[in-house]
Amino acid sequence: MSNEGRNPELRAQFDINYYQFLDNQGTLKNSLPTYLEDDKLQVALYRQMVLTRLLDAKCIALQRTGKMGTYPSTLGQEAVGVGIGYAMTKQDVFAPYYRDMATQLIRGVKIKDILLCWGGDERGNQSEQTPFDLPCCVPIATQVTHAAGIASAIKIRHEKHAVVSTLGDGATSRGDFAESINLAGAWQLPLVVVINNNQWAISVPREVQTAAQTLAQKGIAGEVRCEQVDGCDVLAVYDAVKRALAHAYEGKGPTLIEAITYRLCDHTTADDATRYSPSDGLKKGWEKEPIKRYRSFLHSKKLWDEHKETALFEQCEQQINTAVQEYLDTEPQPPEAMFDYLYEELPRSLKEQRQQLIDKTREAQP
Amino acid sequence: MSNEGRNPELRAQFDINYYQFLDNQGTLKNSLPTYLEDDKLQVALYRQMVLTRLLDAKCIALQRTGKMGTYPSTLGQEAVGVGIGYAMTKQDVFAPYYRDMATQLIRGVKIKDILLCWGGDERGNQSEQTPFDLPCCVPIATQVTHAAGIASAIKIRHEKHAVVSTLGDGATSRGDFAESINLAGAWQLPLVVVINNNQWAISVPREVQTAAQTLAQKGIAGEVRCEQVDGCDVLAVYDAVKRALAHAYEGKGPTLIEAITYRLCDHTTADDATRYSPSDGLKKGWEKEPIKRYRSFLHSKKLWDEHKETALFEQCEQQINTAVQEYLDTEPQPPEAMFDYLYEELPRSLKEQRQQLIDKTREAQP
Amino acid sequence: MNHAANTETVNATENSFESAKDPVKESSQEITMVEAVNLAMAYEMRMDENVVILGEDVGTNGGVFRATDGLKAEFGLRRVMDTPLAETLIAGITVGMASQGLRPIAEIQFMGFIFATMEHIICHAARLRNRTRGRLSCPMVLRAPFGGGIHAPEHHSESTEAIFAHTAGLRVVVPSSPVRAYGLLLAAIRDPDPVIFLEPKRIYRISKQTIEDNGEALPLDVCFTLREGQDITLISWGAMILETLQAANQLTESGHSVEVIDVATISPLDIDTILSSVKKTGRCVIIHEAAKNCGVGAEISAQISERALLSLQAPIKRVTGYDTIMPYFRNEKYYMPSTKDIVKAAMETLHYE
Amino acid sequence: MNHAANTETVNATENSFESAKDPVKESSQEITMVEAVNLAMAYEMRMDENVVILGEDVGTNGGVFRATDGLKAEFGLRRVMDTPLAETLIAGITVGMASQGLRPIAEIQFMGFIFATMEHIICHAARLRNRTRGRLSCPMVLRAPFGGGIHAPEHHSESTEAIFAHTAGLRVVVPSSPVRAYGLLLAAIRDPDPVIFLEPKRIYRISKQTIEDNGEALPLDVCFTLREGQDITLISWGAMILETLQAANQLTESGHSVEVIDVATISPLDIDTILSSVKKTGRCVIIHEAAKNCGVGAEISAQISERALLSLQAPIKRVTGYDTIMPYFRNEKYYMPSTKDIVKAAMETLHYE
Ligand SMILES: Cc1ncc(C[n+]2csc(CCOP(=O)(O)OP(=O)(O)O)c2C)c(N)n1
Ligand SMILES: Cc1ncc(C[n+]2csc(CCOP(=O)(O)OP(=O)(O)O)c2C)c(N)n1
Ligand SMILES: [Mg+2]
Ligand SMILES: [Mg+2]
Repeated sequence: MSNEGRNPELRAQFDINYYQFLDNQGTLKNSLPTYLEDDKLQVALYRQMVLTRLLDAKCIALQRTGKMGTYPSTLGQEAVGVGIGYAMTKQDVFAPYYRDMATQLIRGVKIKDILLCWGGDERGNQSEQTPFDLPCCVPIATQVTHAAGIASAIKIRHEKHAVVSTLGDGATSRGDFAESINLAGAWQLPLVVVINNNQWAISVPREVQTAAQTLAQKGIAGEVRCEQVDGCDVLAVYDAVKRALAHAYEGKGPTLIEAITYRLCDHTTADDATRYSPSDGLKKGWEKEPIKRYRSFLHSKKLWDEHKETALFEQCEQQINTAVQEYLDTEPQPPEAMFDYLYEELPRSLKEQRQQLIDKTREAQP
Repeated sequence: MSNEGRNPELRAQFDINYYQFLDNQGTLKNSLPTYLEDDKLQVALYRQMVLTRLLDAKCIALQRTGKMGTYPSTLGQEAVGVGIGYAMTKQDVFAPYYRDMATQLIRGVKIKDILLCWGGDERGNQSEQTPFDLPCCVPIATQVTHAAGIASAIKIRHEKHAVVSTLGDGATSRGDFAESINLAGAWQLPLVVVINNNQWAISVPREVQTAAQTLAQKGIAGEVRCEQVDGCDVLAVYDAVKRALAHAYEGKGPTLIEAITYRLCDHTTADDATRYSPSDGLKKGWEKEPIKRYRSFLHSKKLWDEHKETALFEQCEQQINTAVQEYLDTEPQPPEAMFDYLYEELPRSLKEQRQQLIDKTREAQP
Repeated sequence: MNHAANTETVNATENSFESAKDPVKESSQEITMVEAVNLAMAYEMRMDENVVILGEDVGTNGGVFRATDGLKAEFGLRRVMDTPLAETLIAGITVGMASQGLRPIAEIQFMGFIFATMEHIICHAARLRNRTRGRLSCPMVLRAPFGGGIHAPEHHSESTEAIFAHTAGLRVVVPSSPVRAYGLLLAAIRDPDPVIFLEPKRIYRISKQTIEDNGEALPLDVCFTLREGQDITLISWGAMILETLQAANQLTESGHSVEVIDVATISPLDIDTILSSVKKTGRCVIIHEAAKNCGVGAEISAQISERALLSLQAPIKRVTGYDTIMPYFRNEKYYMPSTKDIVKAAMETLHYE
Repeated sequence: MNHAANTETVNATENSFESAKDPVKESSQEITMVEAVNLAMAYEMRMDENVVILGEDVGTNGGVFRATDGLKAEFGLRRVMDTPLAETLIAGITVGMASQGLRPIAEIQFMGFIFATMEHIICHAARLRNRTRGRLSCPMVLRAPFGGGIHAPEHHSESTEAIFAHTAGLRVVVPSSPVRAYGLLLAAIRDPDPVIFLEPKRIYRISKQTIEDNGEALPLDVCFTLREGQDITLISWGAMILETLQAANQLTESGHSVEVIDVATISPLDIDTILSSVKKTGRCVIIHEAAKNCGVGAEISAQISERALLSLQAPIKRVTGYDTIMPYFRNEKYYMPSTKDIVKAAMETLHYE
């Protein structure tokens, strides 16, 4: 039984578009808008991607040597984080998930703080440099709802900036995401939501997560402007977020961006992707990765060379090593610190527990 | 800043269609498929809508006279419930929300049981006639997730029937709905979800609930077949659900149907819609209501006349009055009944509480 | 796509954020508890432009219990927001708003629908300050009418305060009279940390009290001793204070001197007030409507016997709802603890030797 | 639109529902707790084709802790289902499946992510039988690894069993050894009512026990007395049984006779076993990792002092997590109760006069 002969009326129509400038080889497929023809910006994006990748490798090494906890690598996804970070202004607010070290660095979070955070120390989230940004968020997709709340606050206060929030492909299955997208449309919130579609949610492939042809189309449910972008093309990501932010600043409402990447690493250092991921996916993923193609592009524009590359690597290593040392030198918080930020003022009933803890740990130290 | 000059690739496209046979006057706008040219069926649908409306009025009267609790009227939305009820087979499973008395009656739930339910007695949900259907569901949208689970069970067991679940327009904002639609698409579940878009969620109008032009388009998020139907046209509803069920039986997956209606009543007997609803909406709503137009249609086909109408009303009144009497004659459950269906077997630790309750109520009776 | 969309909810500029009126000086009035809730919110919205309200049907409809009646008219769409129907969303955006220094008051229509908020409340509202070592905080109030006894449909009668009380980083506050509703809600709104404010809807309109609308808050984190006595301590909160006071009256008539404590802030618990009372009376009955097993009564009882075992002249009794599901309303009366139950438990405690 | 879509998850017919293999008779083996969990599920899936597994990463990956390792290979896609990433969905479809007579076992990856399931668990799983007066029921198991001490990131260390214990209509079960994991999980799967099965992940692999894979369940709703003694009763469950037994050893060495009770079924509580022990010993310490305030320890303490006040020779002590948020892992050790804490509390209790 089909709808044959029913003669329905067409009520609505939707398109999903895909944006890309650089192909896998770093060749320009579409000409850049003038504002992107900015050598300084173009080089800065590269430098930041390299810093991200080197820091990422260091984090894994620290974890493997017992100096840090479980860590979620950003390998292969640097263009998303860097594109977002550069597109945002200081006034905008960032509501990250846990794989967003790249953007956090650009926002001003110190490397040491990122290490502290994954090293099991809350002080990693204290960053004064980002007074309004949220810390990295572990419960999947909840940050998008907070972002919608922040965007509401901006609107309530007649302010002009916007909020950017990120999530993974798997996270798009959670109700929090759908509810927030719906609100963003209904309230025309200054909100940009970027999906880092790295094709995996731990072991669950993107196709098992949803039948949707694109993740971008999930914006249609809330009448939210939505598009796909090559997430391994830092210029395309930067441009998509810039356009979305401009849209938001003008009061025209939210955007959902699906950035297509590939997770070139285990889910986290606690994961072993060889259990579930066929290696040809990884091979294809490496062909698309963001840094190599972008370096080719810069080379072709004569903005980059081997010399600069070596210097950059050295500089990054040094920056990272200094921060690692700072991290390793950081004394742990005193035990009773677990009481000290529970409430603005510790309720009377908890003072006794706090004192017990102090006494107990003092006892333990001869 | 727009996407001008970016030259995007089109990745996906979606249409939302609207189906209707009868217009507000009961004139056929589109010719009926042959299987709908069935006099017996056509009359049955009418009779059932009238029964529903009369029972609905009785429920409100019972509530107003203190003989029943808060009750959610189906006034104006009878075509949705009746269309669904007739389209389903006995083997299909129904997962209703709370405004689904119309369908429940067709499924075999006794009028007395419906009254018991709204009269504050769990036995109203005991209906043997519907061994697998869920009882009416109060927490908004949760029934859709249960329905997805039931559809999964059907698929796991290689069975051939399907599940129908309903919800309101407001309920489409809940994550449960979005998560279930996504699963239905991903697992290609034999699931039909029908939105009774009666334009209000208590006091919140449909346009405040979401910016989506149609609620049907929320299916796109999960790549679920989706369409709009005139929910005041019982033939269109019946046909849409029949088509969706056929699709499901063939293993082709789920459908989301948005049935457009208008709530011609307060949200429930505890509500006062004049506080928030402008009366012109109500006036327009009455112009579209399902029974009058359908009676015109039957008249025009010589399937109905005043005589039949009077007889039907009398018959319904009698059926309802008998059931009301049965309901009023039903003794309440004994107090300890609150323990008797908590677990299959009452855990030892609760036996004492149960006995205390029995002793206490016995004491109270001299 | 249509991006114009609905902008009704927060776009309007009339009655907007900036145009908050000057506080209206109202003198004392006789009002119900639900009116007191309304009055407290209105007061604080006039005083602090960061206070905003959101929830289902809180706007034009004024809330299904009318707790927000008139507030949209006075403060406008930007400060009194009808949200889409999604409790997870309500809780999550409230956290987001609070993280930026607003002081949002979210309404959950009935406590039976609060469960979808729990991830945001437990994982975020309660932890934002701690997680950021004080950089961000979450000065929000989550209001919900709770409790049974109003002949409501299923899911409209829950009392699950214990679930929130078990969560560090939250405050759980329950008023038991118009005066305490006014004073405690003001305190909750002003509190720099998240407060779950549970309103016993059975007593929303059961009586009136004279309230001076002067913005004076009552203290959080303390119990209120409603009546002093020597022989026995009755401890309760919320709607059950009604039956508890009735029981106290009957016990007094039969010659006993009864102390009645309204816990008010369920968590963190003011155990000192409770302990000094029980140390004085040596006998104690705890009364709550929620199920007994792992209810807040268990914590109070455990603390008393841990800290004042030797003062106890009789075992502590708990008079509570049963460990069952609240029956549909035809039988709900059998679930609710009654004055008689309290009197009986108190008499047994008083006569225990 | 593309309706072919992904059909990998439940469409495949190889290894399908009908082709369940005959039970493999395996003899006794030395295994860890997480292996015992796996073994119990495999056993019951072979025996009962209604048993299915669902959750995040439970398929090819075998679960992040490998609890479902090999099960997809043996039982196929229709019976071992990777769900989309949505806990509310997982709980809700599990309820739907169970309502039709399947016996689904859902895995929540970590208890810290269980909050989104609560509406379905509290409002539906726990109430389906009651609501339909026995017409429908909800024979499901919700498994979740829980507790801290494994140096995990934030939200991976929660112990909120009290929240579920407060909910009538549920069972809350916690194993503390491979043998009890095997026997109790089998019982939970076969139980006709919903069971929250919390697995203390800190002891998932800490030791091995010999298990006869014979499908013999252990009883629910009863405590296990792990060690008999005369002087004091230590009551605990889950991972803290480890420290509790260590403490018992130390106390025994210093000449005390210690009874150790593993509560195992947290709710409904087998208070009889606890009471007869405490009536014998007169002294008691309750140990749990969860926060103290309104934890399950409060209920146990309250019931003991209500029902055995005169037997108590010392106040009951609770050794628990603090009423704080579990610190990030660098300081988590300060949160966790230690053997030393238990010994200290026990000694104080023993020497109380
Ligand atoms: C609510 C919740 N459920 C489960 C988890 C465990 N978990 C951590 S990451 C992850 C997969 C996330 O996949 P995706 O959203 O695609 O993001 P990615 O890690 O691939 O960037 C899961 C299931 C969690 N952190 N939060
Ligand atoms: C989870 C939850 N939140 C809130 C409510 C209270 N409530 C009952 S009906 C309703 C509005 C529902 O509107 P809609 O989905 O459009 O269905 P309608 O009643 O209009 O048919 C609300 C908010 C509820 N029952 N469940
Ligand atoms: Mg991913
Ligand atoms: Mg509606």
